[in-house]
Amino acid sequence: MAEANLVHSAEAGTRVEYELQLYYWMKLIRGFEERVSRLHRQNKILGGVYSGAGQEGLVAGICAPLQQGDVVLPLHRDLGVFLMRGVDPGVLMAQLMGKDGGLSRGKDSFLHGGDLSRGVFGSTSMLGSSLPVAAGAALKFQIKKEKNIAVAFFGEGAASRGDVHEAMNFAGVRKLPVVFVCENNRYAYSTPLEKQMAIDDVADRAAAYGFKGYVCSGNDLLAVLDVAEPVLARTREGGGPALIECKTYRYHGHSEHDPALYRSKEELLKWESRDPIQRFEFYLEKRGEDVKRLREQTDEKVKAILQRAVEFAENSPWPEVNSVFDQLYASPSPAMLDGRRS
Amino acid sequence: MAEANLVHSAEAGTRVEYELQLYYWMKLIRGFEERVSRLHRQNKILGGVYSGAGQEGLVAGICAPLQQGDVVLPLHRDLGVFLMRGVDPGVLMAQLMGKDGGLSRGKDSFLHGGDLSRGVFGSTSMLGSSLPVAAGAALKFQIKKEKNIAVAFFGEGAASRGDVHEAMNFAGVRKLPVVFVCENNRYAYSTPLEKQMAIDDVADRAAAYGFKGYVCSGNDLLAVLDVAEPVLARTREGGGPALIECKTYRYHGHSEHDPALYRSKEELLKWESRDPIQRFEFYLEKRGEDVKRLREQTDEKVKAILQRAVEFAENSPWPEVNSVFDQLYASPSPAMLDGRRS
Amino acid sequence: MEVTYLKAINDALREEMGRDENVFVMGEDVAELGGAFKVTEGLLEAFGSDRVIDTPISESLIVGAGIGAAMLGMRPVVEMQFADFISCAFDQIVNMAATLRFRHGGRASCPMVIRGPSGAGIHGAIFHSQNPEAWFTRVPGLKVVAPSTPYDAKGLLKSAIRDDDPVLYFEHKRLYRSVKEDIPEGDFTVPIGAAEVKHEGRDLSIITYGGTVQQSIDAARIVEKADGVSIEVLDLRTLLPLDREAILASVKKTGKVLIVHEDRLTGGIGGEIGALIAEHAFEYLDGPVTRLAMADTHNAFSPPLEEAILPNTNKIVEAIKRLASY
Amino acid sequence: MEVTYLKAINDALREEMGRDENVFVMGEDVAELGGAFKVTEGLLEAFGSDRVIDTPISESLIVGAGIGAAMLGMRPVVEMQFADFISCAFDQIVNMAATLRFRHGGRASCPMVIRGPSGAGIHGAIFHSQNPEAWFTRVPGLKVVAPSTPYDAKGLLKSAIRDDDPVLYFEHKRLYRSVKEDIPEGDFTVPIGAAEVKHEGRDLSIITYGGTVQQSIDAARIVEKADGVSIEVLDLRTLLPLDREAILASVKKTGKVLIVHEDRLTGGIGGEIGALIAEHAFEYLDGPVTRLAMADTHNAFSPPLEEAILPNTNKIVEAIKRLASY
Ligand SMILES: Cc1ncc(C[n+]2csc(CCOP(=O)(O)OP(=O)(O)O)c2C)c(N)n1
Ligand SMILES: Cc1ncc(C[n+]2csc(CCOP(=O)(O)OP(=O)(O)O)c2C)c(N)n1
Ligand SMILES: [Mg+2]
Ligand SMILES: [Mg+2]
Repeated sequence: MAEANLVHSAEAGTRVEYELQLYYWMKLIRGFEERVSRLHRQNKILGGVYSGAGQEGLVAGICAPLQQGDVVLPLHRDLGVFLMRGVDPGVLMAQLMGKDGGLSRGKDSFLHGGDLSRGVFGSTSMLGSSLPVAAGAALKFQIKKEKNIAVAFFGEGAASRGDVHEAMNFAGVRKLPVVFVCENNRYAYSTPLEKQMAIDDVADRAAAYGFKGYVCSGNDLLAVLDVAEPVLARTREGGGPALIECKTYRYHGHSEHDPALYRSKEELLKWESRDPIQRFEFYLEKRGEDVKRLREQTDEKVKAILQRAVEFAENSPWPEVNSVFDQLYASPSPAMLDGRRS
Repeated sequence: MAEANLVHSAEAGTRVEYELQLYYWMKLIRGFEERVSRLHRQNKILGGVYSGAGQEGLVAGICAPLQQGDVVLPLHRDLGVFLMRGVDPGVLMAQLMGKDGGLSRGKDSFLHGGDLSRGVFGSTSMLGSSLPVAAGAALKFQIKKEKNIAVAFFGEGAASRGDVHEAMNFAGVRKLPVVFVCENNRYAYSTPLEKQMAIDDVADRAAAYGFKGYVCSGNDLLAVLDVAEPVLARTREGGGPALIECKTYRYHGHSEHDPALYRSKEELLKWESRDPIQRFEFYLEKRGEDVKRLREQTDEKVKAILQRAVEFAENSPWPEVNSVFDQLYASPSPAMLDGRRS
Repeated sequence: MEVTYLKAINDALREEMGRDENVFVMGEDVAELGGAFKVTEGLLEAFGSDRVIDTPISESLIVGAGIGAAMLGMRPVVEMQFADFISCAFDQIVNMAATLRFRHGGRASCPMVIRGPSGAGIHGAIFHSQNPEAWFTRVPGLKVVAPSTPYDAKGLLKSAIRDDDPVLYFEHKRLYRSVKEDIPEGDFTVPIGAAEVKHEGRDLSIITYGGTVQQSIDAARIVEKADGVSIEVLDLRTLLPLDREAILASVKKTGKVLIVHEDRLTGGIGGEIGALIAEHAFEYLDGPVTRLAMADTHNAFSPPLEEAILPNTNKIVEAIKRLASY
Repeated sequence: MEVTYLKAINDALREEMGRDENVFVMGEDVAELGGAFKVTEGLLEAFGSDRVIDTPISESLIVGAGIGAAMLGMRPVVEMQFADFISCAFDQIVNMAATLRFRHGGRASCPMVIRGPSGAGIHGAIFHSQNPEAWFTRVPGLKVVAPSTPYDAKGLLKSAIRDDDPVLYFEHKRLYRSVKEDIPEGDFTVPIGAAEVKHEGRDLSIITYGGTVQQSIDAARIVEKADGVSIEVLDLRTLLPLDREAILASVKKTGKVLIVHEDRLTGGIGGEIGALIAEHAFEYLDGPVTRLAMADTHNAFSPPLEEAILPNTNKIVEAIKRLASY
């Protein structure tokens, strides 16, 4: 399961199989998110936890068309990206617990680790700063004439950072193979859209950089696919950068510490009624699937995977203390090692 | 002359007088620029000199509608802004020579000094970084319900900086009384437009921030006025921010050190044929002025002013050495003074 | 009245906003939410949305706009949601704000405060635990303060707001709710530039600030009780300008000095202080100038790693003992 | 072959680009123009526009894109047109690049070089004269070098390009054309992390780097001739990691140390070095650890001001004499 990422099996299969797989991924991501929240309440995960529950549709839809060798830069709510790129759920869980088995090997618990073997770049906390990095990855593909693309996620809040502007402008000038994906969930922490920007659609900003912007419902997997598949393909074929904005909503507060009193129950309700997984189940039902059975089977599978993931993470040791020096540089010089005092 | 800035006399006079004054300002600015270049060749001005010759039309047109209490943030080619806001030519010349009589009192020779009593804010060299400052000045006007505006100049090269994005976005969100003026002279040092942006008009970016962008010929004073007068008035009346892009050209290289081999003679020629001063003379002639006489009179006046300015600057003393400490803080603490070793 | 470190900051903001209508607060989530740590709670209700301003995620803009408003006589108090994000506003601080008066030949002011929750100890990992102060203590034109107690937190913030120069105010987030103190109600200030002896002693000086002051006092007491050595703890409070007189006076008195900070060893302000002492109190030194600080690495997350790299009371006790027996 | 400091840098770039096709150059005006100082002249013609890339004015993008390309195995050499503008890329350097390997648990690399012309002496004033190095020497994960001779300039740049970690390379713009040296043709490297004694002596050590190395040697010769004191000049060459062994060895030999740099006194790397010495060579010191550096202010433009605040040979001579007679 975890070893092969979606793409490989999808390429081999039919459209029906592909859709069923995406259903599975959304369920796994949701299950994973919920488990993380629970582990946080149990004090088994410390530090900041930013749930992406509610946003699985856009993650699945954007990641589905990715290919081997592509680079993706997820942000703080995008743990689903790690899963879909094939990072082992146990490794991801170990990351969140700060264990040696995690991507950061205990250096960080947030999603700042990455797995270069799967094209997942870790970011920093500084929102928006991964977009220039994405442009640089795309520049490499362009220089080396490789048919890969870079995909950078960012929130509508991060869109206000200067780095986002610099990256998009450069991507436009050089027609880089990079797709910028805005997860517009209407809030940056407590700050609503209208305090963040004086326009309706972040996608409109693409025009300022000479490429195209697209808007879709991020809670409707099929709508995301409708945009992502042709747009990513076009960028891959040398069509230059693109900006995809996915309208969505986060069910939880900004972090698990945040009761989100700044938004109304009605608003949350409205968005819960647009749940990406339930919507997709409705579609599958229409298409003739036995959704009840599918859901039960999937839940069971997810449960087992999560069970193993938590076990793996809990059994993973704490990192060795010296790793805080050994993993700083490629080859620590003697002078460097001398700094090991505290 | 130098004490009163344009606005006061213009308000009192007729449109004809106003236009003649603007002619005078353009001539003074051009004369000043040329004198600066000469002084630089003579090693009387050291450091970087960035000539704005060729761009006088937009400076005059943007500054004309400014009022007392407005704030303006000129960039490296905008010495005309200082003059039109009423900074004494001698003081400005002393600035460029690094004398105590300059705005920076010898601390800097570039246009990084300012004169707050005339609403001229000094900038840093870091291009684009004065736009957030302009937004902050406008924020003060908004908080205090004052009918003033802030105007920030920036090159099309500076437009690529993140600070420009952050400032415009914030201005849009809060509908701040600020006007951003892009001096698009087609080059950022050696870098031509197409390597800087994948769009034709910087003004189009205003749409990304929820306000309006305007394009005009910066070499046509009347065209600049046609845009600047209503746009600045609208912003002053609470209409929110605006972006004005003035297409223009710099006759000299990037700095006086730069032979500008990266551009063609034909291109230069084309733009010289659009000289803002000659164009305006043509208009004045059509309107019935005796332009030959006017030119001669103005040249004489400008010459006398420059003569006095250079004398003032040359006679101005070097700053006292201790001023490098005394002008760092409002009230240097004893501990601070102790740092006076080199 | 017993108040927390956090409440002291909130009180200072509220009182200064009441005292001077040019004071206003700006930053991400400072209004409705009252800040990520509730430091600005209640200000929106008290002073309205013109003086308590939520901004987009634009640190450079936040500082730059503060500068612009300050140049026109306002007294902005801008917040970095975490001090770590000050890296995104770096240019505006070190170039625009710090050189402002200088560039204008002494004829312009930038009376702005930049606040930011700094420091480790709440599982914040690499990007929510940093101590960025030493990036700024090398920049003339700025002032930098870092209070360790509710009293100093309130008094220094008031001084910072009333100061006519840009002041960086680093509050230690681990202290927000963990430290309480009886402080006078209402108005008082703590001068910028003045260190304070928080614990008097004769045999050895600890020079410290912020998050390691209380640890140092605790360590001093432990060693005093066990070994009968008398230890002085000097709380710098202001990091730029340094209170050189107080530093040198303490070292000249005791002859031995241990510098402690939570910021990293290499490039932390301890180096500057150590060099100052080695130059200006050389003849008084009875032992090497010793430093104890965070190890030269990033704020690793895993509890055993964090424990290993950060200073704490036990490590300070050990360092005191080693130096005392020199 | 006698080459200038500038030519040495250009040669290193050209040779490394020839040697490894993953090396590329990126920055403002580096291609067509060959750079504001002509450091990258001829590279566009030799290697084409895919490997010599003009960018928009976007320092944060330039560094960030360098990081992204480096993570995929490229070896970008990015330029800040003046080192002063590195403030605009600060976050990408100290947070994105410096923590990259660490965040990835040691399983990712960032083999990038950031070059920038730094230093005063060409009438550059506040924003074209800065020495930004000490902002970065406190950041683990980075390496920082600052050559003083054509030989070191070439050898260190080659090492930096081949290094698997991000290296900041500060070249001193006053040296570009003013310094010439006979150096071997073709390939050689200078190791990162190794200081070099540029002038041997017994009685007093000068520890310095970059723009003040030659001034220090000149001053040493003057005093040696006049007063018969023997002076050692240690050129640090690398500022992070510091060559602690070389520093301590020299001080232990001479017993007296003068630290000289063009960067500001307070917060310059001299503080770190002074503190290191005061801790680890305490027993060998025969005099106070002395520093000579730019005064604690900004790079004022006026010639008399610049003269007053910057170190120079005469000032070094005076400082040597004072210390020698201690
Ligand atoms: C540069 C920067 N400033 C502030 C923060 C603190 N912060 C973390 S998440 C967040 C809100 C982000 O909003 P958005 O980009 O819309 O993403 P969302 O959380 O809504 O998914 C803020 C302000 C940060 N991480 N980085
Ligand atoms: C942040 C920053 N990067 C680089 C520079 C160096 N520089 C000075 S002027 C200039 C070109 C500016 O172009 P533009 O903004 O179009 O203004 P123009 O000179 O054409 O008037 C450059 C790259 C700078 N001053 N600031
Ligand atoms: Mg959001
Ligand atoms: Mg231009």
